[in-house]
Amino acid sequence: MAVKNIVESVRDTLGEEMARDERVIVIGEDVGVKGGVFKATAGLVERFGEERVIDAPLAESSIIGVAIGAALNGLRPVAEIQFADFIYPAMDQIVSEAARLRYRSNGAFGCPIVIRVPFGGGVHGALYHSQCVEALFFHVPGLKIAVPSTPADTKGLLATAIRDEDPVLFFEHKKLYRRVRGEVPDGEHTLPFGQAEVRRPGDDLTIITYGAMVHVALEAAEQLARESVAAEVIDLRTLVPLDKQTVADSVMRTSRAIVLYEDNRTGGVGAEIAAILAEEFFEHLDAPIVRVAAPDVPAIPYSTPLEEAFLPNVAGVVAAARRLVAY
Amino acid sequence: MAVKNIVESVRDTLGEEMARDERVIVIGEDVGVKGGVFKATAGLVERFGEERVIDAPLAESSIIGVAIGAALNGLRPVAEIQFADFIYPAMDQIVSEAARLRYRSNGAFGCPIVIRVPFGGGVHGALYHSQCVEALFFHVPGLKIAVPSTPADTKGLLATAIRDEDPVLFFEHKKLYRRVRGEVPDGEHTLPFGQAEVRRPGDDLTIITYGAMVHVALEAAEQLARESVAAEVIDLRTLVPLDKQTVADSVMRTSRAIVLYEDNRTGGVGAEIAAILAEEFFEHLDAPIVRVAAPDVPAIPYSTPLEEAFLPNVAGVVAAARRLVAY
Amino acid sequence: MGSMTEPAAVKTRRTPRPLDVDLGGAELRAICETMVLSRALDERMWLLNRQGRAHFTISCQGHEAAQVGTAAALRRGEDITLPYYRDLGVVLWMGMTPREVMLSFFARADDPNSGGRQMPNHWGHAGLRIISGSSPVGTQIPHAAGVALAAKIRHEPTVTAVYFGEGTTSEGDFHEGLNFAAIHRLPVIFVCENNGYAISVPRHKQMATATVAERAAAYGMPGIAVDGTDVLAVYRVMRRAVDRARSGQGPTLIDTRVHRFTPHSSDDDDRVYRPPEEVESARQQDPVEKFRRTLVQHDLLTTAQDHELRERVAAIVEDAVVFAEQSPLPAAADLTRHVFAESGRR
Amino acid sequence: MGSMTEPAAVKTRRTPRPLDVDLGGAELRAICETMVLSRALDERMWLLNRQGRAHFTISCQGHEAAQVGTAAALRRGEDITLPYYRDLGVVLWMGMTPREVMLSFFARADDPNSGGRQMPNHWGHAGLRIISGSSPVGTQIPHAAGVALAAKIRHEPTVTAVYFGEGTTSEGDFHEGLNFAAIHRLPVIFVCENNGYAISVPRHKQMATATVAERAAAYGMPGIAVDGTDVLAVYRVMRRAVDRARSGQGPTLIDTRVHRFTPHSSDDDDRVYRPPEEVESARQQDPVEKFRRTLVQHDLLTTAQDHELRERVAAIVEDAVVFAEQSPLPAAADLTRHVFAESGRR
Ligand SMILES: Cc1ncc(C[n+]2csc(CCOP(=O)(O)OP(=O)(O)O)c2C)c(N)n1
Ligand SMILES: Cc1ncc(C[n+]2csc(CCOP(=O)(O)OP(=O)(O)O)c2C)c(N)n1
Ligand SMILES: [Mg+2]
Ligand SMILES: [Mg+2]
Repeated sequence: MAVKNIVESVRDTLGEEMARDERVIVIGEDVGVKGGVFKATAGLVERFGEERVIDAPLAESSIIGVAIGAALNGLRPVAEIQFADFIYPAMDQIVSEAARLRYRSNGAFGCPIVIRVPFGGGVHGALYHSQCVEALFFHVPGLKIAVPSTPADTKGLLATAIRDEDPVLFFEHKKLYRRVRGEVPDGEHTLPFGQAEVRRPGDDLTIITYGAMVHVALEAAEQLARESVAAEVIDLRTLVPLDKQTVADSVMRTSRAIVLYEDNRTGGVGAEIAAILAEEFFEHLDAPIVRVAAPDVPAIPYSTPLEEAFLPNVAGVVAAARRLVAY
Repeated sequence: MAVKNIVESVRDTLGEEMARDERVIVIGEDVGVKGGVFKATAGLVERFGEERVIDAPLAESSIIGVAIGAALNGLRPVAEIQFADFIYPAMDQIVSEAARLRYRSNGAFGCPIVIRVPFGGGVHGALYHSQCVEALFFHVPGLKIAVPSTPADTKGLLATAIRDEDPVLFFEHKKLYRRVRGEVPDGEHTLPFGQAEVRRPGDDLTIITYGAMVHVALEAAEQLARESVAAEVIDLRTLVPLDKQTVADSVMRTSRAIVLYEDNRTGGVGAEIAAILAEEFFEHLDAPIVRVAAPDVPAIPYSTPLEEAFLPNVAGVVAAARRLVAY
Repeated sequence: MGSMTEPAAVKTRRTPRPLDVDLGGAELRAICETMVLSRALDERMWLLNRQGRAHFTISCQGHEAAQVGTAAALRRGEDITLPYYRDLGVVLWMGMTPREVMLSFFARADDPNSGGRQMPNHWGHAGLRIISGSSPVGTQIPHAAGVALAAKIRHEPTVTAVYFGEGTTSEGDFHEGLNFAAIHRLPVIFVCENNGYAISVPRHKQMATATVAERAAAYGMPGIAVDGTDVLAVYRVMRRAVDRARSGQGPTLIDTRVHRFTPHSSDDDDRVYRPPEEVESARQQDPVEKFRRTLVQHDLLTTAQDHELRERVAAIVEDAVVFAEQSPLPAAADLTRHVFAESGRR
Repeated sequence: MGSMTEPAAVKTRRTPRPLDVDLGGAELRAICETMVLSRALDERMWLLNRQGRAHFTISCQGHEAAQVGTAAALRRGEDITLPYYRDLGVVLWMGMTPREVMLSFFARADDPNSGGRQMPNHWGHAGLRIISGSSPVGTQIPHAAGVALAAKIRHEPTVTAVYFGEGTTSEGDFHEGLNFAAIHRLPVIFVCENNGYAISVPRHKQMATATVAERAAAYGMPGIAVDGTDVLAVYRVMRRAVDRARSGQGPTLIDTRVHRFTPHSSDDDDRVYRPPEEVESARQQDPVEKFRRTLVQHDLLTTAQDHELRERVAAIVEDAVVFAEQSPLPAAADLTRHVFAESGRR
């Protein structure tokens, strides 16, 4: 096992999957000789050539549209949207086409593409280089969604995504890219979709989260432990399919839940998780389901005081947890 | 007061607002001599001329983009997206531009546009002429959302939308267009945003809904009344701003809530409403918050048995209500 | 005879003589039969809709020469098509049976296009390499580039043909798809069925150019305008474009001028936006009749053959309707199937 | 002197003589000063970024002639601009002060562009009729058509100019915006700053044409390619386009060939995708130096004036940096303001 950061894990996994299956191609803006603006595709064009590592024109709808077409004709495209914030021009191709191809053809056609989407804030990226966009796709049946939070999961989930028969949105948190390092299994390593991971066990309350917020939750749990509050931290890892079982098992034990997400609060993925708990596990709850999320402002501002005020943080989670155990 | 259906109410209100304020223009596909595919703009080009009623090229991104530009230069455009299902090509303009213009300019610019969006199923429109898309915009701060369910509300909310300083998505349910008739006030009639309406009072449980499902809820309530269950039906009317107060007042009284929506269940607007109740009104709840919604399949199929199986219906609401009062 | 408009930026061709094509009598008659069949099926669908036996129909009427003329230059079983909702003539030529068409029309379980999930005329047939299409116009154009890209990467001789109306050329996806295909010199033909209307919106409100062919200049791609009521003129232009594509010379945009004989769809009433005379005069150039006459004139279709053809078509249509209408509807329980692969390998 | 490429589909112009423009010495010196100031401010921002005093910068360096040359043909206070992130030269010419620029660079509360909410160089100034821009490229192009539509509807003489890079012409919004403007013959100029790269992606992977000007043919609009390092050549072309627009003859696409002297932004390292010599040789055509030399040669800029100009610019830059860096940051509490109008009438 080698120690890698997340961006290295993405890069190496892409390389391994391309070596393993010649149907895998990479397409996106600057993915070729530049190796992507985050270097997640560095070295691939040198290794696999310009036919399989395609510097696309600056046009997201066609990046996804071409990937869909290539998938329909037997390839396994991994498309990159340079920043999540620039996924909207491709919305029609993703929602109307990728997500609905199988359903609309009654199973006759499939759309095995992966859309890699660097996302998230805290990187001084301002309104248009910081967004969380997963909620929009979470609501669209027909799309799978993975959001790794560690280098090992990045490999396991990305390999699974590339081998999946259906479209997968693969969200890579930009702030974690180089900040989180960890051991990554060598060779074959896939992780099944729909299996959340308990990152830290605890009996007093459950924090359900994903992406960069996993690390915020872990820090909060650490702090809470010093106050003798045992918080369990669940990393969902994939949003679709959603591992309700792991969440339920935990909440039935703790009876208290915090749903933590970096995205705007209203209508975020956390709303669904809260709604599921309130509907299916109501009798196990001893306290309100608390959501800790970003405020409903259009996006993260650039100026540091505003950026910091936007992001959910450890203090916010700890405060919510204290209120919850005191309820 | 004249009795009108909803499409007539839209048309007359557009005419009144255009007569009242010469900055109001209408732009969209086929809105001119055809009068729109639903006839919601019939007669406008004859009355106000081709400069103010613009048959746009078949290109949704530019319909919204041009409307935004016109708004930035002093007009009050009312854009039509022919079917909600075709809004995705305009996603970038709506989310990145209309929703963020005011915020990103620190209040220096505004974007007073209305986007009229015929939506919803039950009209044999199949996968691409039936969709509910409101959840995607509900999650995006900076957009207001109105969803009238009666001809009078259609007038009041559309007039308010057109006079608003911010972008408003105005969802008109296609199935209601000609099926719901009612009195519409003559002359000046605006309805403030953010005020839900109790369509039917009741003390046993609260059904929170909007759009065509209001009528399903009312039918269900009627049926439940015969079983001596008094269901209160709340029509949200606007989703942003959301009238939490009216919902809270009701649920604090009934202690039981059904959230009913036509859209796909996961991540729908109803998830947020359930999450709010579970967080802010937990202590008032005597039972799980039940959601009645469409299944998570990509869209409504054409074939009648499938279309019928997709849509939430009266029987489903009644069954949920029975379970809830028995809880 | 094919008359071709030649806009400034567009390749120049000499006007070819009638029947100056590499097709024998049997092939010409097959083309004719497919055109007649398209028309007959379409008329029947319209009738069935008016009788209340189906919710919706949308026509190929007036477009048959553009459709069958282009499809006839493709290789069945090898080349890939991405038709749009008017392309009954294309899918019939590529091998879809009238029964299959009618299964789609009546939204039956066995419809190979979508199992009754999509509206009629939303084509897709994996076995025939007809890629599933949707309603949002233009999305298939980048798909076609991607399909062709895959063929190119695998060094397969497949040619891809994608179809759309002139209104659709206003969408961003048209631009992005053609741009991508041109940059990579992909083996794909962009076929525009230019009927002068997008529902009610006339061409001059859709573009500031006289032709769609001129749009090709933006991509450094040949753009050819052709009389889309003349099936052989269309065939010749397509033939050359296919040869170009197959030999690695890249994409072509073909602008076929056609007439829409019907309202936009069964939900439309075109009398509010165009004078009936316009359609009347267009019918003077009925592509189906014109081609039948040409074949008769050149002794390629005898009276007996003509008669036989019509009888056969009538019987086929009748059979298809009866077969499909009696065929089972999808089961409600199937609603939740095929959201994801049911036995996808991991 | 302006050399213009003349692609097939593009209007022909004779090569004009140097200084063959309707501008006096004072105006020419003002243009020169704005170019020098743009460069100086930009270089300082780069330095401040490298010193760790600001997170981000993105340059106009190499584009100054295209920017100031086009802006100089507009009417301040009346015409409307929609610049993109490189357009420091445009916004300075239209009236933004260096202090305001630096307030944006340091993301201060008083930044008129966004109150420090957007990244630097995301321009917007209501008072100067500079429309707020975003990061997603190309969205401003349909806006420009809409702005011009409103001017036309109100019969105002306003001309609108919108700016973007050549990579951005691949986006659907480019196509849709130009198409709309052409159909309605709107008073809008589309200015492409064609520097041959979209971050790392070279022009030949962006389009199959030799120029961006050729894309105009798709819209039946004039497309003019011009040497974007020659400010007067740019001015002349823009002048004519503005006159055309103002007199109701519709839009023009201008393709200015420029060089990007810096990496894409402070986050980019261009050594991996282009040889340093490429930039070195481009610097031989430095638009700022070239124009200064021209003015000196024609005795329109004396040595004393030149010296004075440089001193003034240095002082202005210094003042702007000091002023802005000392200026207050936004308050955290402002985070939730301006989502909606704060006192909108209903
Ligand atoms: C993205 C999108 N917007 C709007 C529509 C509604 N619509 C269906 S067909 C049509 C007109 C298409 O015109 P054209 O491309 O010329 O094809 P034609 O029907 O004339 O053959 C429109 C506006 C749609 N299907 N998709
Ligand atoms: C929609 C969108 N996709 C991707 C990006 C990321 N991005 C920022 S600038 C840029 C290149 C722009 O190239 P060009 O239009 O040629 O302008 P230049 O920077 O060369 O002046 C890219 C890909 C973006 N800002 N917006
Ligand atoms: Mg048409
Ligand atoms: Mg560039």
